[in-house]
Amino acid sequence: MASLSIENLYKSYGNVEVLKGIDLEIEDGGFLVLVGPSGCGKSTLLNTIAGLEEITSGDIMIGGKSVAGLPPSKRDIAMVFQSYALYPNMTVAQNISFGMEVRKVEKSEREAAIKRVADMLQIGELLNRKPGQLSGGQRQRVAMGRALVRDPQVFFFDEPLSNLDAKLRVDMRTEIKRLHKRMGTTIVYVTHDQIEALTLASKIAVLKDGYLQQFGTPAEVYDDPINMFVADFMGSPSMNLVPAVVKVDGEATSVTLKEAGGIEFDLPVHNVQGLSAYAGKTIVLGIRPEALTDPHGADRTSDQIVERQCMVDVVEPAGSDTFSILHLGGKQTIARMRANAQVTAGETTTFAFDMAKAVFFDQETTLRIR
Amino acid sequence: MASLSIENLYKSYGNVEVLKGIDLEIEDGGFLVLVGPSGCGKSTLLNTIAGLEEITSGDIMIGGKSVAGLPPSKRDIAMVFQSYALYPNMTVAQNISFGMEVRKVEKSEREAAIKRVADMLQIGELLNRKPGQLSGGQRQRVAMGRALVRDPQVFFFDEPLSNLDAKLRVDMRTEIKRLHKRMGTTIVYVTHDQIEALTLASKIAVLKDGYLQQFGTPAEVYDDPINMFVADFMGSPSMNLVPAVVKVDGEATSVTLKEAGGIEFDLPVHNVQGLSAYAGKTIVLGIRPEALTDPHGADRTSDQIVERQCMVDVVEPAGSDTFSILHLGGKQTIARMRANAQVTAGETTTFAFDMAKAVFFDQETTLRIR
Amino acid sequence: DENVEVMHWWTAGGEAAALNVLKENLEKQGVNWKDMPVAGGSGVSAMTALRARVTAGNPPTAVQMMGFNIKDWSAQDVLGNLNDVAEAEGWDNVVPPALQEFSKHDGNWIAAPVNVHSTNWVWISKKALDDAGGKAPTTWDELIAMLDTMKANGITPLAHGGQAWQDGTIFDSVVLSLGDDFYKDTMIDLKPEALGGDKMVEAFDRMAKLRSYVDDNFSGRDWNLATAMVINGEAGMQIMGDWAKGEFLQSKKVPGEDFVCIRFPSTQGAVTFNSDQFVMFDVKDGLAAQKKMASAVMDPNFQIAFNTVKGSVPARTDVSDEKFDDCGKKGMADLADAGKTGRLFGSMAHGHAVPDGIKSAIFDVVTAHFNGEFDSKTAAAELVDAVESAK
Amino acid sequence: MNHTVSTSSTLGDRLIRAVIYAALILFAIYYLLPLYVMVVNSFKPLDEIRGGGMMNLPQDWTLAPWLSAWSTAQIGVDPTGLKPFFFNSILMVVPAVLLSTMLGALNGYVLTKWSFKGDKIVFGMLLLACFIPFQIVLIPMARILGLLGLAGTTPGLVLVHTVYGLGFTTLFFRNYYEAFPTELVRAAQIDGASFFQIFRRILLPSSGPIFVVTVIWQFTNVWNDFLFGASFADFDSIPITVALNNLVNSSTGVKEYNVHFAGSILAALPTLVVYIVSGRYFVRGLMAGSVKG
Amino acid sequence: MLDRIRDWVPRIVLAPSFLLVLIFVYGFIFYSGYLSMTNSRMFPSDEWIGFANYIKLFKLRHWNTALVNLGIFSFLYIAISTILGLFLAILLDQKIRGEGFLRPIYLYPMALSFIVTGIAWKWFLDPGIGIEATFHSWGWESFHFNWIKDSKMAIYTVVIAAVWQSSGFVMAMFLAGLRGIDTEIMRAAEMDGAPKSLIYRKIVIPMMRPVFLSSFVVLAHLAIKAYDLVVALTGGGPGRATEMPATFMYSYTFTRNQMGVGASSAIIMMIMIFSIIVPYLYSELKSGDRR
Ligand SMILES: Nc1ncnc2c1ncn2[C@@H]1O[C@H](COP(=O)(O)OP(=O)(O)OP(=O)(O)O)[C@@H](O)[C@H]1O
Ligand SMILES: Nc1ncnc2c1ncn2[C@@H]1O[C@H](COP(=O)(O)OP(=O)(O)OP(=O)(O)O)[C@@H](O)[C@H]1O
Ligand SMILES: [Mg+2]
Ligand SMILES: [Mg+2]
Repeated sequence: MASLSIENLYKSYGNVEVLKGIDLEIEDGGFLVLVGPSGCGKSTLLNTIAGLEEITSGDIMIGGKSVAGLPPSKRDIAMVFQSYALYPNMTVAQNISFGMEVRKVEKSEREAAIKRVADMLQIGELLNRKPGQLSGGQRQRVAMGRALVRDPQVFFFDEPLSNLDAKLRVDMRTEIKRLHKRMGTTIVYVTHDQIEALTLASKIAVLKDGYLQQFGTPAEVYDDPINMFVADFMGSPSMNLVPAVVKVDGEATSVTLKEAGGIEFDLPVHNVQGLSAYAGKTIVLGIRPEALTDPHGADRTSDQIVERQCMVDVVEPAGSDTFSILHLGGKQTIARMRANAQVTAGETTTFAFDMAKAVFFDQETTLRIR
Repeated sequence: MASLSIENLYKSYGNVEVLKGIDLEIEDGGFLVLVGPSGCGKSTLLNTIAGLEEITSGDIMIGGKSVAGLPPSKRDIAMVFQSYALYPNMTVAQNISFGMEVRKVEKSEREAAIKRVADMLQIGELLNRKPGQLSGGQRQRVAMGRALVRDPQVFFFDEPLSNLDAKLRVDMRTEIKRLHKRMGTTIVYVTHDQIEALTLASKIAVLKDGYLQQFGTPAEVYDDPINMFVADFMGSPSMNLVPAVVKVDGEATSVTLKEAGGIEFDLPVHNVQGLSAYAGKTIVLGIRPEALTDPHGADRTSDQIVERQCMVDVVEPAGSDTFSILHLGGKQTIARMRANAQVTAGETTTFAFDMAKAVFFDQETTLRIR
Repeated sequence: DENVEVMHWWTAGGEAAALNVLKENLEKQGVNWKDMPVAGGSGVSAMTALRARVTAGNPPTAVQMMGFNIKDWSAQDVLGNLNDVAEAEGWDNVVPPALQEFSKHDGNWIAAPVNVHSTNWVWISKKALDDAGGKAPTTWDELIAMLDTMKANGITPLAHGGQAWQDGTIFDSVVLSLGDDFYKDTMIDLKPEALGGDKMVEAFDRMAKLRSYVDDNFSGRDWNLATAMVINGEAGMQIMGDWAKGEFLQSKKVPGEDFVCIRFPSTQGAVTFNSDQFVMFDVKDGLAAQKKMASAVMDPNFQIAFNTVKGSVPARTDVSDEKFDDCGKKGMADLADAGKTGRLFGSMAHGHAVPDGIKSAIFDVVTAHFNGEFDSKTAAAELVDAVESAK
Repeated sequence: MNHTVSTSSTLGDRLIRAVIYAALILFAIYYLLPLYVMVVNSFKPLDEIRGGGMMNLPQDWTLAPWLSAWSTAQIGVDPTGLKPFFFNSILMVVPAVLLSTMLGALNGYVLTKWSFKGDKIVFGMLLLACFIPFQIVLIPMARILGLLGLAGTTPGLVLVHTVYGLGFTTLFFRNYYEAFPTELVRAAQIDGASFFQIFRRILLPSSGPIFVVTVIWQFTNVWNDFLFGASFADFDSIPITVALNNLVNSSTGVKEYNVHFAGSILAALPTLVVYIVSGRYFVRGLMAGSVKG
Repeated sequence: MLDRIRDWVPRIVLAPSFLLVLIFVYGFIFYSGYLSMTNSRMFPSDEWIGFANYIKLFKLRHWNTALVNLGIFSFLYIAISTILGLFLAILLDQKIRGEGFLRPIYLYPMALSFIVTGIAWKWFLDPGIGIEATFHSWGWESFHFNWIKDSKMAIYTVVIAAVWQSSGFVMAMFLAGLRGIDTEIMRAAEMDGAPKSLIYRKIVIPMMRPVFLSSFVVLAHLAIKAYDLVVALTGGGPGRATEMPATFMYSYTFTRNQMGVGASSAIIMMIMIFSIIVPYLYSELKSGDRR
């Protein structure tokens, strides 16, 4: 277990710059999740920390010591690869113990270790199979097992769940969370699934095109996005981003929205000082689907619920919830309602806007207005 | 546009029986979704309907006419493949127009058609690129475009969204829904994503091991699962299935649960006649995560909310919601609470059970008790 | 337009050029020459190709062939008939009977002989000979004495290439040196008692003796490289057919001055020969051209032109020897004498004594013995078996 | 504070790399030696070769052997050099390679994308055909060529080479198309494309790498064949290997080694060029399918 | 009706190849089998003599030599080519600078026929003019390399030349295989702390199994056809020390006019080949059933 810090990291392949000055720090026992769209540099960042790729400039420290120049095997880390990277010719047991064998660990000790992780991951009966004979979820667990027999300073996971189906994914996610709680080892975890990021992380780093966009706790990133990219990227369905015009009337600030039916309505805004500078201008209102719901479903603890009439375009009952698609400010907007909310496509219904959760962005700079 | 009906369909590969007597019927303009775990025969069923695989016995009728023996090209269908199956050596435009070229459609007509779907799918600027130069979502749209230039009797989609990331997936789902509304063509759609199934379908068919488990509207399948498999399979996170003992006390029926802390509590049951036969026996209580929540988040319209104290094992804040993991009847159980519900791992909290949504299963047969 | 298609394995250098004389001669008579050369293994590849051609029903007009191959093909009933040309030109009188043995089948002329090679020659470097006393050996003992001296002088006494037919060429001479009758009994009549007899053991002993004068690197060496060793003075002598002379002449060596040619000791007056002949196949059209070609082959001028280049002697005995060098003149005289005295024998090693199957079987044993796999007694015994099973 | 990190610069690593390069260069020498011998000696006059020292560079460089081998050396009665036979070979190789490759491609296509009962057996039989020793087919083949009226013709040789190339071309294409997504074929079927349209429009354009592998393999085998050329060619269809053999293997003529070497290199030139030009794609092509099990 | 025809199109397309192979391969094998039971000499004959040719065949010393030689040759040839090919491929896979330059050097011998290189190799191996003589002339007098002239060792020179010709091709196949390995597996092993040598030994090489099989097919094919090579290099000598079944078959069929014996040797050879190849093919096609 050790802290990890990355300072001003640059990485280029030839003349393609992939990482552009990343600064990160995660405390001992923390759970850092890297998210970002495909190709943003997540795997590259992980690989540089692991020592699998050379860095161009900057520094990486594990447990306070620079690991510059150390080969992966000397960095005392363990990694679960996106494609599992199981050794196809070895049995599950051999896969798990290969690293120990290389390190010349005693046979009895190896077997004890295999047994321990096999029990932990419930893969006891699979130990003599080859990877080719396992299902996707089982392979995933073996890949984890291979990392878990070690007792490294830091664990690395590169999109470990992306190949699993939704159900298994939820189970494995919980399993990882529990493991982390139990072992307390520092973890760096790559994903492009926001739910995974939000549920697992103690800190989230959002990357885009090799730049670090935001670095903070899940709640900060989800509720307090620093710019439109982060707001849009985190959460599923993603945050509705709707153009609106700011109206300042003495103390009272509000934003005016245009609804699909052609009706305009105002939404009052409290405690966002920055908005006054935009009086009369168009800004972007961000409101998450769960903050735009049917009055019955609205959060009873919020004090800024505002009800407005809107036209429903499409209704998508999704079992646990019903999603309504409406058009606000010319943009398709999703509202998440209770499963048995009574809405009909093409009709006008009352929606509750939880303005306590609304955020605002500058149209040009895409930065948050506070 | 045409109705589709499948009668007692069997399909074997050699001596492996893959489809075992499937009966389905979808009306003209309907949206049939096939779901089921990997390897259950979804793609096989689709391929037999499309004429890409021969059937062993049974009959398939499109628009009321048997299509037995007709090659795919004569069945007047269009298909979007799981892997998109774009022709890698052709540009987007050529991909879209290939079918028309083969059918010797006039050049001018072809170009008009390409323009039409390109506008519809907003892929106008991509027309001269090759598939290799497109992102996942763009490829997906091209694959749709290829199907959409035709005006077939039935559209087939084989897990068209499974390769997309969550965000794009939501967008594309809405797009498909809208398309279906606009064109009104019958659609058969394969997925193993329950949300997709529930939001899109007019009818869902749940398959397992080549048997049809349940066939009905999304609401029927979600709220009224016929057996434990369907209950468990539909919905994400999936339904909590918890062993409980039935207690019959004159008119009043209730089930007794054991909580992780060792405390036992009862939950009253109304209107489930079948339960009385199980007095004193263990059955399985099914309750969905959204029906097990914090008292503030509970559905205000339900009349069967029961509040009980339970120990929270793990807390997973997931942005839009917070998931709490507890242990009921020895099983890990998920409760979905509001995003800012105040729960702490390791402490006991009050949970609201919406018993109107609870369902019960026989432990042995796995069938629903009504 | 008339055509002849000629299959042969005189493919490169002087011999092919010599054959060109024939081609030009025919072209003057309006006959087109379609050349079908297949080199390799002294005609082995050509015979394979011929087999394919005949099987396909597409035989060439004329095919270069030797010895028992001709007989084998005669038996297949696929050959033409040259009787009218032969009669008109009186071949019966000018071709030695030993050759006619091969050129005729059932009394009919089927082939036109081009040349006669004699194979029991020894080619000695003049310098090495002078160093070893200057007297060419005439008996086995003198030969051994000379070889010993050469060895003592620090050169390889005997230049040889370890290929089956080269081993066989020496074997021919060694057997012949033990008596004409012995050669006839063993190499022609294949009498088992002679093949396995004491004399054969002695023949093998002599082979073993000769083997001891050969350098270590002999195996697989081409004959011309062995000749080159004599020319360069690395080796003293070579036992080889008269085609070796071409190599000497090519290197501007003069017979009598730079090298001497003698018959293998104890075989003086006898000649083992082989003869290249153009065998005429039964072709549907082009019969006239075929006959013109046969006639051209037998034309004395061609025989002289060809054989002076090739190192061999004409197949007809009525040709003037004035264009030939010393060795050539000697060869012609020897041939004529041997023909008269009945000491002209077909060479076993070159397929003129026994059919190819048996020849190969004998080679097997000779080569194995020469490479030390058998001792002489075993070799003689093996020879009997090998010949028997190849019959 | 910023410093460049390089993980592969320790002394041990450098030593290992030096050993690797040394081994690679050593093997390069092993592979190049025979070619070196041939090239060097092809530029020497004959006397210099007779004088020994085959590894030495020529003291007296001469192009004469090359000119002779190409256009004036005696190949049979005519001093034509290898030139005319070179073109005979081209006329034979090109159609034979194209035919066997196309058939192999079609076979691979059928065997992977249109499987029917018994297709495995058919494939097995095609594959086993790779292992027939050619010596045993000469006589029956000659008979059949005769019956077909193809004896001694270039088309006859093309037929022979096509037949005996089929096994490998089919193997290569089958393995390649096995990995080709079947869904593309299905998509095209639904688009209404016919069997041949699918092949021509969908599979062929993506078969570049495997074509390279197959063409290289076939070209080399056909170009270098001697046995069939010697047995089934006529005077006007003799391929270059047979001519080269005639030049090199003359039985009792004087051997001009320098001309032989020059001729050998000339005869091998097209295959060498094919390897060097398309060798880059060769590994890629192998990667793309033909080596997987 | 038209649909019927369409269903048959794939089979119709395959038919010509199948027919060609049926006649020109299996028909001919069958025909050879027939010939091997007849008294055929120079040309095929109809005279049935049963297994006499086979009995004769196995009494022939050279046939046994040929079989032993084939055994030695194919084992060494296949083993060395495979090992060398793999070794070179592994070396080349170490991000080598001149790879694009070295690869064709290793590969080009495959482009040459032995008619072409036979002389060069023969010269090269000949102690009198080749490598030995060269070393001697450079002053290394004690150097000895005369295998080609030594009955016991000559077969190994055939191996040397054959390995020279095809190991580059094998190298290319392995290189392709290595390049196809998921880089993450290599990284995982690196992370496990395994040194390069161990990674190759324990992980990479076992993963090359399909390549081993493919190269085996190609090499076996070439080993069987070693005819040109033996003829060009040693002509079967010294003596008949490098006789191979292919040269044996050729000489009995075409030069010794014992076509029956030649055919019987061909049949024995086919039986040997098929007994090795068929099981491989079977497993190959069986594993092809996955999907
Ligand atoms: N070896 C390389 N040479 C050149 N560019 C590379 C190399 N490896 C990666 N890249 C580029 O670097 C960028 C970042 O790649 P990386 O694999 O880190 O993305 P990622 O964030 O992990 O994406 P994903 O979510 O798709 O896995 C990409 O644009 C990629 O094309
Ligand atoms: N050609 C075939 N031969 C033998 N079995 C097959 C073949 N194709 C499919 N199967 C088997 O049939 C079953 C159903 O396959 P199918 O492709 O229909 O599954 P699926 O429901 O589409 O699964 P997924 O969600 O993974 O795509 C699987 O068990 C599969 O192994
Ligand atoms: Mg990645
Ligand atoms: Mg499927």
